[in-house]
Amino acid sequence: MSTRLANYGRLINRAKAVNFTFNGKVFNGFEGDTLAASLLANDQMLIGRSFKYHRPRGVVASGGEEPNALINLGVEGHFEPNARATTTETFNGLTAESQNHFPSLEFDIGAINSKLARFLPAGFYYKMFIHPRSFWKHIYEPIIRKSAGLGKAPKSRDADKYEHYYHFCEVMIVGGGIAGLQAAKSAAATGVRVLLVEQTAHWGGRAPVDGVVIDGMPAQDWITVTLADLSVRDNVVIRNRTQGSGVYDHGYALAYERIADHTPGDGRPRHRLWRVRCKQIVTATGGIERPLSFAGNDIPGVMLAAAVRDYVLNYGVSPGDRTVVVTNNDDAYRTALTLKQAGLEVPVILDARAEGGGDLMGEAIAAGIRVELGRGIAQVLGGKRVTGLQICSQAGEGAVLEEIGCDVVAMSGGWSPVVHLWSHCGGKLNWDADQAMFRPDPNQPPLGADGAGFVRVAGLANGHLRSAAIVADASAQGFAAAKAAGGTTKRVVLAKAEDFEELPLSPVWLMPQGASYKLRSKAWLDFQNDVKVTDVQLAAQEGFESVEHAKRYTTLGMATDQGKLSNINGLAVLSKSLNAEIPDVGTTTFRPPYTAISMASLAGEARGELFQPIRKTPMHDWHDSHSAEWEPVGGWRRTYAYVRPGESVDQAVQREVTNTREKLGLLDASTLGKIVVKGPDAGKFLDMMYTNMMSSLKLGRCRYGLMCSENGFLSDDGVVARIGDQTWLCHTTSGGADRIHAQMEEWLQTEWWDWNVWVVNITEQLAQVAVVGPNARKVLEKLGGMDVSADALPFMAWADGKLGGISGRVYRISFSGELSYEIAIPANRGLEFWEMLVEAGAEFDAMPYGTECLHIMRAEKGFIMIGDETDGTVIPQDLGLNWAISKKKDDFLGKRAQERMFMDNPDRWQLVGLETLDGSVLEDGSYAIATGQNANGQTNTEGRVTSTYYSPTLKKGIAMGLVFHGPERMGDVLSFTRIGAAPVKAKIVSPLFYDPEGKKSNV
Amino acid sequence: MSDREFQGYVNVKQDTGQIMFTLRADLSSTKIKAAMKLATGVAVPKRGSCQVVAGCALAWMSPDELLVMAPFAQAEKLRASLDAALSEQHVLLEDVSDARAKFILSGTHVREVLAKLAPMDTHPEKLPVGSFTRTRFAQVAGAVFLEQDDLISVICFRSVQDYVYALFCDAASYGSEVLVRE
Amino acid sequence: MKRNSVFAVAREAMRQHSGWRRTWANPEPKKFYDVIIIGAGGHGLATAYYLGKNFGITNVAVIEKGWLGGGNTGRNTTIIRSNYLQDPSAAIYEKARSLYEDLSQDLNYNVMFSPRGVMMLAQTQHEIRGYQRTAHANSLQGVKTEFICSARVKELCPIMNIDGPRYPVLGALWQARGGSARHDAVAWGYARACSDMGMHILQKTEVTGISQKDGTVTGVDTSRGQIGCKKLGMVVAGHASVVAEMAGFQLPIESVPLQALVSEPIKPCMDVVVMANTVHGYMSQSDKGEMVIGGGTDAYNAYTQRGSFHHLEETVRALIETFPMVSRLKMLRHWGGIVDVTGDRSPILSKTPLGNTFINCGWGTGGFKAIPGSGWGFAELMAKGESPLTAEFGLDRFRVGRFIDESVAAGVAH
Amino acid sequence: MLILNCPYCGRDKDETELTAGGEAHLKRFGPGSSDQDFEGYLFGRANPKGLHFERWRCAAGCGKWFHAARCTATLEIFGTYKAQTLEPPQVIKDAITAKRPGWSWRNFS
Ligand SMILES: Cc1cc2nc3c(=O)[nH]c(=O)nc-3n(C[C@H](O)[C@H](O)[C@H](O)COP(=O)(O)OP(=O)(O)OC[C@H]3O[C@@H](n4cnc5c(N)ncnc54)[C@H](O)[C@@H]3O)c2cc1C
Ligand SMILES: NC(=O)c1ccc[n+]([C@@H]2O[C@H](COP(=O)([O-])OP(=O)(O)OC[C@H]3O[C@@H](n4cnc5c(N)ncnc54)[C@H](O)[C@@H]3O)[C@@H](O)[C@H]2O)c1
Ligand SMILES: Cc1cc2nc3c(=O)[nH]c(=O)nc-3n(C[C@H](O)[C@H](O)[C@H](O)COP(=O)(O)O)c2cc1C
Ligand SMILES: [Zn+2]
Repeated sequence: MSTRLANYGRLINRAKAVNFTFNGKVFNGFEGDTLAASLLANDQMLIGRSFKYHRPRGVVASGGEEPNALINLGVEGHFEPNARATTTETFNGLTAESQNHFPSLEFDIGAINSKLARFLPAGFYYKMFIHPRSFWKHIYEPIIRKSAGLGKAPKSRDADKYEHYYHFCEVMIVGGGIAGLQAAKSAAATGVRVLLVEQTAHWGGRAPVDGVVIDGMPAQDWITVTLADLSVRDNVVIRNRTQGSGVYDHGYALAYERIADHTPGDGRPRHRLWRVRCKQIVTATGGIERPLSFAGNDIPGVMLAAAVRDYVLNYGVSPGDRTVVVTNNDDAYRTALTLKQAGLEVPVILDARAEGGGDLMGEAIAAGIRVELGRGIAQVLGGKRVTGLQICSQAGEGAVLEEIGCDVVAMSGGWSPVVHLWSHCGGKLNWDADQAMFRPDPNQPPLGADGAGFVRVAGLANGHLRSAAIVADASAQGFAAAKAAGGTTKRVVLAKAEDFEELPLSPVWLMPQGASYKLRSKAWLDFQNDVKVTDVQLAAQEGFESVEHAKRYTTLGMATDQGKLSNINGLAVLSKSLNAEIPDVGTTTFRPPYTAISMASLAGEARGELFQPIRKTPMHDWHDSHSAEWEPVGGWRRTYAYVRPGESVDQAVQREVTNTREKLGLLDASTLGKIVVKGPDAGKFLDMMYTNMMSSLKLGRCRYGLMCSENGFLSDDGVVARIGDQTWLCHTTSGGADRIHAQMEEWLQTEWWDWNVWVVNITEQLAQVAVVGPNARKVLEKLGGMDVSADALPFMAWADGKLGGISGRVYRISFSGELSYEIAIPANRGLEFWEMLVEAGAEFDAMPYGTECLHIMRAEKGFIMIGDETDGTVIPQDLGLNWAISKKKDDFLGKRAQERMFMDNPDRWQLVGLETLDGSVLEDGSYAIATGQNANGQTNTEGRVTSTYYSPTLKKGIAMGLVFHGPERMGDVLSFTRIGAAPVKAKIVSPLFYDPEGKKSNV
Repeated sequence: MSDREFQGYVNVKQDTGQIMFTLRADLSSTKIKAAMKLATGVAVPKRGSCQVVAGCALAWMSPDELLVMAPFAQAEKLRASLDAALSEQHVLLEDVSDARAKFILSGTHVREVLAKLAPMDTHPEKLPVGSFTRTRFAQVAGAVFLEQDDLISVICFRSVQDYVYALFCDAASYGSEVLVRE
Repeated sequence: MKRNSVFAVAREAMRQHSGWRRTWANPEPKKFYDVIIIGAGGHGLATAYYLGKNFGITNVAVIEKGWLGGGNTGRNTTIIRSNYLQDPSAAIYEKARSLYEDLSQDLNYNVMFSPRGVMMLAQTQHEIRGYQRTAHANSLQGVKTEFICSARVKELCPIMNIDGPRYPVLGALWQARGGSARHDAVAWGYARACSDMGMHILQKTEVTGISQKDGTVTGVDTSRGQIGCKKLGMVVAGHASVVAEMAGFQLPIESVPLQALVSEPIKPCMDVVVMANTVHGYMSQSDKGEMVIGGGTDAYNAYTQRGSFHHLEETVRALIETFPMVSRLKMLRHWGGIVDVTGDRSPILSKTPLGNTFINCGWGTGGFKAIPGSGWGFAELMAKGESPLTAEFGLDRFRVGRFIDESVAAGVAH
Repeated sequence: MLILNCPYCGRDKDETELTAGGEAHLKRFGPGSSDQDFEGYLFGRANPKGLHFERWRCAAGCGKWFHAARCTATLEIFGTYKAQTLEPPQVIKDAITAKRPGWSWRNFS
């Protein structure tokens, strides 16, 4: 049984007990525990179920590489599925639940899959469920999908807060083991800015558990001294609980700080995503111990040897009373020695190497531990917990030599350097055959903006196993990085470390070497995804020879641990099956993040209110308090309609139209783009930007203009006013202001840079109000201050003046067909002016109106709307706007494009008005049905609706559309699609539905 | 615009007492430089910086753009002297006082709060006092003026001022201290 | 080749699965093939398959520089739909979708086509109109779609936040027979079927040059030597411009990274595929339980299969807004592909300036769904010189101004 | 995540402060040009895997357009320069030659 020891526990604070629950049961632990340690201390070895076969799963590791001990953590707004028990710090009130079982962890129906395992080999999906077709959708897939996933889907809204932080430095060091600390020291001494991050809550990595001595001090003392030294330096930033998550181009790196995961609800952000920009990165990320592939290696109680040691020394937890150590290297002897010292039983060390190990083996024998050389495990016994194992000869096929009782198996297949961050951005690896590991190839680093390598690796991550080499390497790498990043001091900070002499490991990819099919089919590679040795062998047999194919066929390494434990063993099995060398088969691609990071941290502050900026006009709050139904338009919010109590949105719109046509309407038009263009060449420039001639516009006058893209398509429209000898003011659509302004700058900077023109976007400087309707003039006259009579201010003219004491510019333009003024005033006085109009207008029945009313009124007049009549495929000629295309100009944007065969073509659909025969409203987006079908069997069409409304003015449906030879077919009746109903007939008419002579606006 | 203020581990306060003009002109021209000095009493600033004399500030926006800032009281006088001094030049001067919003961040950790939202190096050596630069605050464009080590003004567009204010308040809230430099 | 079935699996289970043979052969290149296809992605393999199946042309090599299916086919978010707006697009995507329905049976390989339904959210008035237009167009194109209200959206996808406040869901364009498929299996199934017909799939073989005589193709240079052919099909997606340059012509194509990410697997919570174009993100849940998420492309050319990180931030924030539960999930892995984007965002299936040489590219961010239809049409084009499915997708359209622009329906094209 | 130095404001700008503008040094063809030239101007793109010249705008910055010489395969930057030029300046060409001798791109080498 696993239990808390009376001694040890360097990371826990026994003075501070904490309570937590697991599957509803209350347990206790200590501050400083990980949840895995706490659970083990309470003899909770069974923690979850595997993905495919629902096999019992217990803790196997002690860090971020853990594939098994995943839990549903927390509740409601603090819930998190798939939390790793090994990286979750235990705190008071923590609640955890096991995952992926039904009905309970102990008894799980899904475990039947395990019995059927032989029918469910790798890739079984692809070969089964093919017939009959409908069974897949209705029977097979639902079953497969139902069994998907591990943790529960969160239900409540996230109750936490997140943020981002941009950090700049010269050298970033990832990993706070002795290598990272030493590299930081060495880099910091050169004076450059250093950032050092460590994913756990503790510094020093493995050295303190491994009994390393540095500079004559026990590792822990050296770590304390070094940290103190680093902390006082101005140029060093150090962060624990911060994972180096990804390395990206040009020295960009992500660091993921888990600020408050262990103190939920304390008001601090839960996570902070550091977006680091540095010149050099040193990854001192250490290594990950490899499991061994023997039958039953997935049974709870089979653990990594170093993890067993960690639980004892770091947390004072013994995973079991009797531990068999099985290894192919010296390091695992440390575990045996530790256990022995802690008074626990180690019945035997099985060393797969025929010759055994070095000094550490000697120590073990001296401590009275039985050591068997050339031996391995034939099979582990037990179900939900190890009960014993069968010993065999490593060289054989698994004949059982001896059966032995135990409750823990501590396995070690050697160490793999953590090369992930080196590889994220293209760093290549070498195969080190002596140490049987992939190490970074210093000659093929990831390349930075200057074409030189920008990542270095230090310590165990760089393939150094011995502490002396590790600290020496770290000194050198830290220094080299700092130098490359501009550091000036010449001094390398050296450190000297000592540990035991060790003999090299001997690679063991399968235990025993000649294991039978039966044993191999129980030897797990990927514990979470249930990939066994036989699965990888089957993949190879079936031609999935590329390691990438084998991965995808078997799902090896695709689980939440991303193959941290399984990939190397799987790769070795694959190479063996293919009779190839490991380096020739190669690894799969390493992708960020190093271990999974919260989605919320990616979004940072951008949630809720801060999800996206809302652009607000000066009158925004007024609209908001007058029951505006909002519509998002190009980042802005505009009022769709002002809905009165008891009204539907539709009714509100109708009311607004009628009132504006008959009396007076007020529109907040502030979002309209306003761009000032000035200079000796401004006229020439605008003649290029617009299809019309703008240079000839008279001072004081306005002209409606069109803009096209170079590809010929209509992209924007608006009224241009000549406001000075060399100055024009261009109005754009609400969504178009920034785009058109940017385009003007682009042409001026990159094509006509010798033209003397300045452009300023003053959209936000001005509030703009459209005062529309028969009573428009009356209300302005009431405000007083300037002459707005037809003589003083005729249609398509503008004038500056004061209205109601506020200076502004008044344009006599109309988008509604009514008498209309658009008045621009400084934005800071916009609200005041608006309220003044509302008040003064009351006696003239003024009502504010929204965008939908605007749209209907313009449609009644046959005016086009960018985005409705145009969709990026329409040219002005399609819309009968030839009058706005200057024939005199040699050139304008889009002119050349419009000369191409398919643009200069009379068969293009053209704008007309449409009226149903029964007065009903055509459906939005409806198509006109033509006879016959095309070569692909699609029904032919001869037109489509671009805008369609019920006109409250004309009391019937009106529409505009593009129709084949439309303008020549006035009176023709077409058949338009309706969704879920028979087509409806509509007649081609003029699009000028209302006041065709323009009498109403020109008064 | 409202005068609002938030006290977090950095103070965030809106400043509505400023007028602003945008000047488009060739800043390398000696005539323009002389005219600006004449009109404002402030020398055209070097690239990436802002010059302040007696409350009137000239900020470098681009090789052909200046932002002129001054207290409200000076508005009309300043406009008149600018118009007069620049009348012969090919320039475009626009009042943008109403188009912009300005916030003042103050406190020891102003750089840090800025660094949560703007993708730029805020280290004093890289962004010394006197620097003026345009950048991005989360999802909108803005400008930063390092007035003092513990005082930064940020300028954004009027339409997104509520967003920018909320952003900085959020970044400055107690409990979210990063404290990279204590 | 042994036929796949539940019985075959059961039989093999009894003999330790020793009877399974290679899924595709690994032959030595011949000196000459009637047709060479460059690129063993979904489109290249499907082209080869239909050349054999529909036209009896089996002396075919598909040449692949890496591992088959390792290009965009192996890294896409597997959305399958055919509710496109323009006739030529609707025709080829619907052909593809309908072939997907029976593909597992046709290939005797379960590609796990899962018609679970695809919805494209309308979150602005403009989007409503755009999608209604598409629904009308689809009704004449033989594509089954419908515009559904927000209540129905919520019913189909309970984890969605339809209330906004920023972008309340106003409705959606719903294609019930859209869905997804197991992307790798599509490549593997076609490869297996091609190999069965005696075609050669030459992996780890890079085409480095194209030889021609009198303006007509004669063969290709590869990392494994020269190989002759009568006809050549270039089907290399992100590398289209690179291969076209070998043949001496230029394309209206830009290659840009497009990224995707997956969450850790969770219990099933979402049965449909959702695309939210206003906020720009899309998501589905795979049969294994991960949420599969995609967003936008980088704005600059690159061949790195990585892409810039900030796009992921934008995508994830959009999805958290749309699906608040995403906030509490973790990102497991993210990756990129190199997509080939044309001047009008529609694909190119065309003859080329070089005789007997054809190109199939420009599928950009949305070609997985098209694989069977594209293979079908392109095989016909290569075999007969023309195909109604590909007729409108010629290279000439950029010269004459006859674009097929899908972006008009307020859409991204995944 | 690119970082480019803007030659106008002199600052190192994060990719998220910039707008990418596609291929540089395209010659505009207007009315009177051949269909082929016009098509090339609008759509023909070098799209090389390797050295490329492209346009960028210092969007959340000084607002100026500039050019960059960049490798699309390694993302190495050879230099940035002002947009008001029809050809990369000699210093940029030299910088490229130092790293990629024998390079060529469109008509430049
Ligand atoms: C992240 C992402 C998400 C996507 N999401 C979707 C989606 O949801 N739905 C959808 O429909 N589409 C989606 N797509 C698009 C889709 O993936 C592609 O359009 C489609 O896979 C292209 O297939 P292909 O066969 O043309 O290209 P690929 O699969 O890329 O195949 C081209 C092959 O050509 C090979 N090649 C290149 N050069 C040479 C050479 N010189 N010699 C030999 N071989 C060469 C390559 O190695 C590659 O294997 C997505 C793409 C990406 C990247
Ligand atoms: N002799 C052997 O066989 C053997 C084997 C393994 C380890 N060791 C011992 O291990 C130590 C190795 O020292 P080291 O410093 O190179 O490695 P280490 O494993 O001690 O330290 C690496 C540190 O990096 C952290 N880390 C890893 N990935 C990270 C990431 N993405 N972000 C942030 N932090 C991350 C880890 O949490 C750990 O603290 C030595 O003491 C050595 O003796 C020896
Ligand atoms: C639809 C889909 C689902 C995926 N699911 C997973 C997954 O569950 N686990 C995983 O590790 N990767 C998953 N991946 C990502 C792949 O591991 C891989 O990153 C991707 O295919 C790109 O290949 P590369 O990273 O090797 O370049 C998935 C990819 C796709 C396209
Ligand atoms: Zn700049």
